[in-house]
Amino acid sequence: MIVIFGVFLLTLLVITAIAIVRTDNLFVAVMLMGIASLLIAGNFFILDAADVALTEAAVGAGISTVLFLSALALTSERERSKSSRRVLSFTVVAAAALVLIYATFDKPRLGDPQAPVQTHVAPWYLENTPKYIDIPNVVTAVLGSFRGYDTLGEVFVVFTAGIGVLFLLGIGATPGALPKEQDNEGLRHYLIPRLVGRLVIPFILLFGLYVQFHGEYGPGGGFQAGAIVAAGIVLFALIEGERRALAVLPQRLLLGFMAAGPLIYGSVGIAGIMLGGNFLDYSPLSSDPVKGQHLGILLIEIGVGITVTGVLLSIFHAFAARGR
Amino acid sequence: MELLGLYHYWVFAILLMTGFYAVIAKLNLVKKLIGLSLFQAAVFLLYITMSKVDGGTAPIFSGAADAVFSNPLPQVLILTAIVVGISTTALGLGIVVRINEEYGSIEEDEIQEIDRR
Amino acid sequence: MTTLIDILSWVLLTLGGISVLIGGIGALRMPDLYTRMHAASVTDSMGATLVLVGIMLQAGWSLATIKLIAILLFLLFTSPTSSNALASAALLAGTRPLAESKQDRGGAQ
Amino acid sequence: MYYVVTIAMLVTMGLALIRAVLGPSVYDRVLAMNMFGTKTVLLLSVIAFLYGRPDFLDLALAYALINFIGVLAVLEFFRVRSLRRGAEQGGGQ
Repeated sequence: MIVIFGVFLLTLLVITAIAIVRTDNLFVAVMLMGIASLLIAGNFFILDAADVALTEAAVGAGISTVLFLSALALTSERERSKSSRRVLSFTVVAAAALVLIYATFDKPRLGDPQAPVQTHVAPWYLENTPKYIDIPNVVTAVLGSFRGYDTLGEVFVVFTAGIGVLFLLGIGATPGALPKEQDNEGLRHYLIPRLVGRLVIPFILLFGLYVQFHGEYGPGGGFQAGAIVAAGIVLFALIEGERRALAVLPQRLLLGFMAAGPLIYGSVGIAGIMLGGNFLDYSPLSSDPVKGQHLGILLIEIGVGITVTGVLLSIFHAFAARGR
Repeated sequence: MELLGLYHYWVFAILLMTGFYAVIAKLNLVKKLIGLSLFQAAVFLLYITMSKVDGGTAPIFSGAADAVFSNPLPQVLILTAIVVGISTTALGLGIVVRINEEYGSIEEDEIQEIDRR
Repeated sequence: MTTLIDILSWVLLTLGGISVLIGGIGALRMPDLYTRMHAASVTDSMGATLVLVGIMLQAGWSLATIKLIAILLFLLFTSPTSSNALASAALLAGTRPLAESKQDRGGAQ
Repeated sequence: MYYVVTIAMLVTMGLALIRAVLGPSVYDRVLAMNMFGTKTVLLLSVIAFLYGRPDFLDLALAYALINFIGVLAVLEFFRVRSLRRGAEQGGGQ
């Protein structure tokens, strides 16, 4: 039955995608992308990927819409020219879609326990996580420890993307360089959003910390927590104006956050070497190898969370500062 | 039921190609980035579809002895990819904003027109 | 006692489902933006409360209930706020409610 | 019984999507997105219980907390735009 719910959600997703491509109003396209993100998160949840659904929720619900809207505010919200080479593009795309659909007939059906994906290395991780790492969330165990190298790489990619945006748009303004404070900044005149926002922000930050430190026992971890905390601060910047958000978390501190994450992550890896293990092997960090793994995963998750918060907020401030 | 098991892959194909159509046929740069996000979402969906096991539950141990767990590996890949995806999309948007400042337009044909002059 | 709670929770869940559905139909059928918003938001808070309380009765006393109460509280705060923000945005851009604009037209004639 | 509620939720999501695709104004799209958000919170809570894993309510909680940021961003977007238009008109006069 739940599979049929998933199929219905996917059908809605296809309709949304086609509507996104057909509309010539970019603002509408961004709103429809928000709907698509909700549908995708629902699907992930139905397909047993609670961690991934939480990530999509944390990123898609707040940050993504805000970034697209700030880019639209800086450019234009209407598509002027019509599409080019329509017939040719459509033919190519339709042909490729048909080939892809034809190829799926050789794929194992959804949920087949005998599919090659399920029989290769996945059982090893499921069996050995309790033995080596002993935390309930296998996704966090694989992310933090077994495949720690990959995650380090991803953290560096996020870091590099943040640096790239700052190179393109400048590091935003320091509070001193901003024009004189006006009392109509942000949504300060809108009493209800402002009051409710101020009420909710502490809970968002608290929830972010919960997701950060509960990631070993339930869905969560540094990536989700970083995005949720960033969303909380973005909300603060929306209702109180840029300046107050920058007074709470100055740009210099955010730059420090961006760099601190990869540094913490890398130092934990090097500490492993110093103590006689391999790079990113956390077992020597404590006298008990399993305790060492716990400590290592906790530290690198903190590093990931700090980087993601720093990068997303720096990007947000860079776009906002460009608007002035 | 056999065909229903492939439906997720068909949606993947259609979504992927819808995004790709926006990338190649639309001239507006922001629209191209939106298409790219759709393309990304389709790939995420493919990976998560492959991780599902019949009667399984999310790979978080809950104490039940006979629980079947879905495959954690694709989930790890996509979890990190989502955050990387939004950062790179932001980078793309940054480039678009700079192009708009230089050329005063975000339409590909108008930009090429200005370049030719 | 358990049967009673079960029946009560099913009743609440059904009513919640119905009001959510009514909200959806209202959002589709109403003539202009503000009436649509009215239909959507009124049954939103109603439907959410009924459904979540229905689930709470099923869950009994556990961590899940506390989380459900938190979800309900935050929904009750944030959902009307976003309706308010949306109405402000629409007013700011000059969308007038239907009845008022008719009156305006009557005044102009 | 959870199934009935889930189906009601899914049908409502379909109706909201029709509203989002039909429009006509951009605000109808925002309204549809907002409706979609609340329905997703309810859907995720119900499905968490359908799966018998109530510890996954975190997801619904995340949406309940941060979903309205998008709508506030929309309000800020239109506020900035109307300010800018007002400034342009003021400069032209």
